[in-house]
Amino acid sequence: MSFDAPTIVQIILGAIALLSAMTVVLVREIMRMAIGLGVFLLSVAGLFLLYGASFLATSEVFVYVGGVLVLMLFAIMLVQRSDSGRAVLVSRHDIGSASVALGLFVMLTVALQGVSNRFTGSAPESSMQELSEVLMGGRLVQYEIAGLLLLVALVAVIVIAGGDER
Amino acid sequence: MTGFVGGAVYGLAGGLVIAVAALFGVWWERKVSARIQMRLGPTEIGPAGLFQTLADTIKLVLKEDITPRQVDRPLFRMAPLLVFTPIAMSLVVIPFAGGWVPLNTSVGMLFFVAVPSVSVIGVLLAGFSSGNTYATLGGLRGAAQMISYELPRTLSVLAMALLAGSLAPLEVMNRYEWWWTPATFIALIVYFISSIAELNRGPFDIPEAESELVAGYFADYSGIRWAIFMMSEYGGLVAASFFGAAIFMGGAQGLPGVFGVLLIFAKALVLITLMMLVKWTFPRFRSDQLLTLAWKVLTPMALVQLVIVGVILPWL
Amino acid sequence: MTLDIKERSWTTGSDGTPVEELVVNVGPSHPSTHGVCRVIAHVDGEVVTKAEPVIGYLHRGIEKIVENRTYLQIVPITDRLDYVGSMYANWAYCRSVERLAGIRVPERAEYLRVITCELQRIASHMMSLGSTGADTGAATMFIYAFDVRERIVELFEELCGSRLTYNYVRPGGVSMDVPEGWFDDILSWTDAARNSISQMDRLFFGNFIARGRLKGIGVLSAKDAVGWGASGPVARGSGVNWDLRKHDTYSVYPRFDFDVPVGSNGDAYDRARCRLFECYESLRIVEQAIEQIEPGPFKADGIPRLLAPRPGDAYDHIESARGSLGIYLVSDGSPRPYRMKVRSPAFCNLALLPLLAEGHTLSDLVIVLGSLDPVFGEVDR
Amino acid sequence: MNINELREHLCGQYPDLCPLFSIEFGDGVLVVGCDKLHAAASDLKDLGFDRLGMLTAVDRDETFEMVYRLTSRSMSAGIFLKCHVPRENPITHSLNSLWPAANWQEREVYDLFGIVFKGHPDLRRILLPPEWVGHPLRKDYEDDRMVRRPDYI
Amino acid sequence: MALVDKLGAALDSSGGGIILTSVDSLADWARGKSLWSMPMGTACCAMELIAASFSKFDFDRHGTFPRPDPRHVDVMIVAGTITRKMAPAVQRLYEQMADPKWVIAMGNCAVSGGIFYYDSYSVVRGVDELLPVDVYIAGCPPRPESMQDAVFQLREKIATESIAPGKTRPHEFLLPVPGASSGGGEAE
Repeated sequence: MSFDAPTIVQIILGAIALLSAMTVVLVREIMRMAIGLGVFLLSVAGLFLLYGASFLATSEVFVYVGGVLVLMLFAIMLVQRSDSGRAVLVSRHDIGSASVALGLFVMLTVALQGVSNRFTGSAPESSMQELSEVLMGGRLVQYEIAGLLLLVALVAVIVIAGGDER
Repeated sequence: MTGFVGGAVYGLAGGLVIAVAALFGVWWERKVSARIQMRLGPTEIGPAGLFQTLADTIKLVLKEDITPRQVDRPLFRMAPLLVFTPIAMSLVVIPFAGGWVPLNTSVGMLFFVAVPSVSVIGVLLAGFSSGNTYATLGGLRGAAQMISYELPRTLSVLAMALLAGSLAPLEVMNRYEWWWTPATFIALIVYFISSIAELNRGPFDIPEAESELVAGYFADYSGIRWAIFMMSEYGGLVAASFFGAAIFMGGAQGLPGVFGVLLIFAKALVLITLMMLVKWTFPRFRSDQLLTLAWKVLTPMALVQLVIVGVILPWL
Repeated sequence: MTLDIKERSWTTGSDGTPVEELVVNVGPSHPSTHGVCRVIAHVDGEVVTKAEPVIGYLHRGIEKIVENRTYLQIVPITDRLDYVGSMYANWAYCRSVERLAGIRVPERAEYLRVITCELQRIASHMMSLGSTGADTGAATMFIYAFDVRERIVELFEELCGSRLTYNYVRPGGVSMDVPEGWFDDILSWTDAARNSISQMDRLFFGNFIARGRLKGIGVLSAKDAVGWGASGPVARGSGVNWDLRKHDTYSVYPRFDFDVPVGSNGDAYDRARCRLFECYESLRIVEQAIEQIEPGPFKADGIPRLLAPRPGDAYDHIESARGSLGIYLVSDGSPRPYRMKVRSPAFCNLALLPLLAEGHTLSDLVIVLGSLDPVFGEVDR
Repeated sequence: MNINELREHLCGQYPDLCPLFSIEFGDGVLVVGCDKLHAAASDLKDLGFDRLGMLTAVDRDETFEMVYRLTSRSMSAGIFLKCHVPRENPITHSLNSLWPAANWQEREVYDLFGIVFKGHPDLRRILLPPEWVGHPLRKDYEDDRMVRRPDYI
Repeated sequence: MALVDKLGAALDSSGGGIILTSVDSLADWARGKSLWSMPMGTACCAMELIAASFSKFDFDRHGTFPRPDPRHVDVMIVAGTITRKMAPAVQRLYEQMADPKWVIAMGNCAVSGGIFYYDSYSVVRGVDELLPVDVYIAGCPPRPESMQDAVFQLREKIATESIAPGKTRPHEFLLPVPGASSGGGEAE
């Protein structure tokens, strides 16, 4: 392994991802936790970009950072109360969750052991094209069914959430 | 390593471009608004007051940088940069000339609509960390608004991608033909309106509504940090206009080299001026009217445009 | 009340559950409080559940000051009451003094008072309409409105040398006759003014955003308007056809042909439109008055410098731009009034704010406040 | 409606109020005892005086004179209603239940004169800050921060 | 202490006279030409203050435009009577402004209490009881042109200031100013 530019960037991004992930786990203040999550998501997007999966990276930013995280922040701001200081997260399941995370990590490491060698370092440039061909071509039916399922779920959520109003 | 150095140089140059664009944009805005309002605008410094904004900037840089006591310090200091950086980043995928774009990626258009959405976090953080009711309300309003308008904006860009058969801005620009503009006029309008809303400019300046929230989410920022907020607003204005000119109006296509650059510049200037005319003519929306407009008018309009493009497409 | 308020508090919602609400402090220095009003708004999300106006930030104790001034020295102080329309307080005060001292005013002076006050009404309504625009974010509307106002201010400057505090109407008449060509200046301006006003009408009230922002906001019923003592465009916007110029007429107003615009819905839109149409009517009155005015004395003869009316009390009111502006004067026979009370229309109209703002969003609170058109010199005195 | 018609109208409807009616400076004045004020105001409201135009007080040494100005839209007329409140114990009834317009004006009188209105929903200082001491429009109000004007007239 | 003051102090103590002078002249130029104002309009003068920034007088020509937020402005224009009830708010808004900051007292009420000086129990006699005032404008109310003059006067005052703490700069005043010598050096 030589220390060329992509490797250095990879190491830096990986370190950022690791640090921000640890922030999410260790910091008790909910707002900073959410920001840590945002940094983590962004650095993962950066990693995707580095590996050439630009569509995946952009989607990550679009959906997770621009959408999910913003909604989380929104919710935090709405429930946050200033008279009791900043909202602080307290968990009583530290050890349990740590062991679950560790277990997951070990499982992923073992599972991905064989696959990692097959990485070529970069995805083909026309990844967009192929992706759309797969989704809109051979797998169109499955794709549509998945979309329909999500739509039904969405409607159900609205009905359940708004049901007891009036 | 050369790529790295090039990137760094490009980053610096991009920052400089935004700074200059913001200076020019503020000056232009003051001149345009003055003309609408039967005034002259800045006249004193430089030709036609051109260096007025330079003086403003130097002054702001030299001003005291207040961090109020009640704020959440790290978040408060981070917020302006979180707003600015994504908008600066979104500039890299705009084709400024025929055949040349700083970053030619196959998902450029998606990149352009996705990356500025990160600045919502900065707006929310600015509102949250200031610990001030005006700022909190401004931050919440801003976030709600920016999330809502991302959808019509993306859909309008999608219509162009469908028509051109590519998500790379350069490709779209190169394949442009004159009849695209009338055919995708609805998309252009949707893009125009939702870009204004995305940038929190009038008539959508609800998060910073001067007559209600004084200055909204950046009410507690002073000096250079506030200047960064202003710079990102004008940087965003420039980015949105150039992108709109490149995607919807053919950009630099048709003219070679420098002339192409001038052409896209002229088109972008038209869009910028239009945005300013709208801002200084219209009253401000209320938040519920704003969301109604986004979900009940602009989104269906964008979908209709998609259908139109879908109908045209097989005939090509 | 100190400046600090608790920013969050708990109340009970309509269904009995506790609701946390945010307390937003608007003012006393805020771009859209039209002066130094402060509103403590309790909001649930964006919806105002309770708005409490706090006034008195401009309380200068004018009613105490005048107890140590002679009757003539009070006229300039009345200028500072309603500083957007100084002529009205001048006139209302002078009418009270004239009633108390039994002074008859020459006809030319009455005409001059009518002309200046109707011009003042346009100037004052321009301020109000402009700030309605500014409150909704249309700064350009404010500037157009102010441009019309600026021309009237110039006319007044020609007349009495002052741009804002005129000290023009005096007990027994007016301070000086008109300069040469002043009436011609007005007549050559009225058509341009009509054009500008209708241009503003199209620019602002023709805009769908402005309609959406103003319609249905701060609805005041006619019953409430009467009960709360609202007057002027605020009452007329709710359909209360009550204009002192027409219905409790004074001065030479019966000689003019004019209409009283009355709204029907009582919302901010109707109030603003009433003001706009009143401007046209004022222009009509001004034109008729200039046609009818005849040469003659502009001031009653034999008024002593040191007026000392016989003991008693008198009240007189006129229709100012904001409603019925009354001055109550008590004399004890000395050259200084024993007591003066200003019945200020803006004060009574502003009392409606908690009623009107409830249930609207914070953005509308600003519009409701603007539609009541308070001038704090008059509210706080 | 001129003042004499008004007097006849009033006497016809409410004979007990008639002797209290007088004319001053062309305005009708009705002086009642403060305990009867609410009833008299209510009668006048029924008579057609639907607006409470003005409400104030005058410091008359031993008493405070409460002055109410009622106006009628249907009759195009105004009338004064007056009563005297003792200075030692300045308490009177609030007219807030008849006209909500009295709400702020009574607060103002309370603020500047110190007259207490029974039955007022929210009697607080309105113009002056709540920590203010004294009631400035009383003739005997003293304030070190007040500079009296030199008496050159 | 703001960063720029530290810079000024460092330049001053290190003897970087030429650099300090040029930074000073740049700073004074920028500050003088871009005086954003906080309209603290309370009474009648506020009307003339509004007129000043609108079509006919157009203060934007001189780079002066009103912003309602105290954090963003350089000069507070106190236009109108300040009462005792209002005084804490004015003081707080002044404290919220970022350095360097100036105050213009517009109109007689803000200068001395004006027509309400005598017999008023609630008026503050001059805003200089609360804040350090830089320029006074007389008039009741002053014309917008006087406001313009006040901005120019304030520019001249700014031209004597240095970013180094406690230093002044030589300046040739257009009109003789009492107490302001045109020589540079330490301020007293």
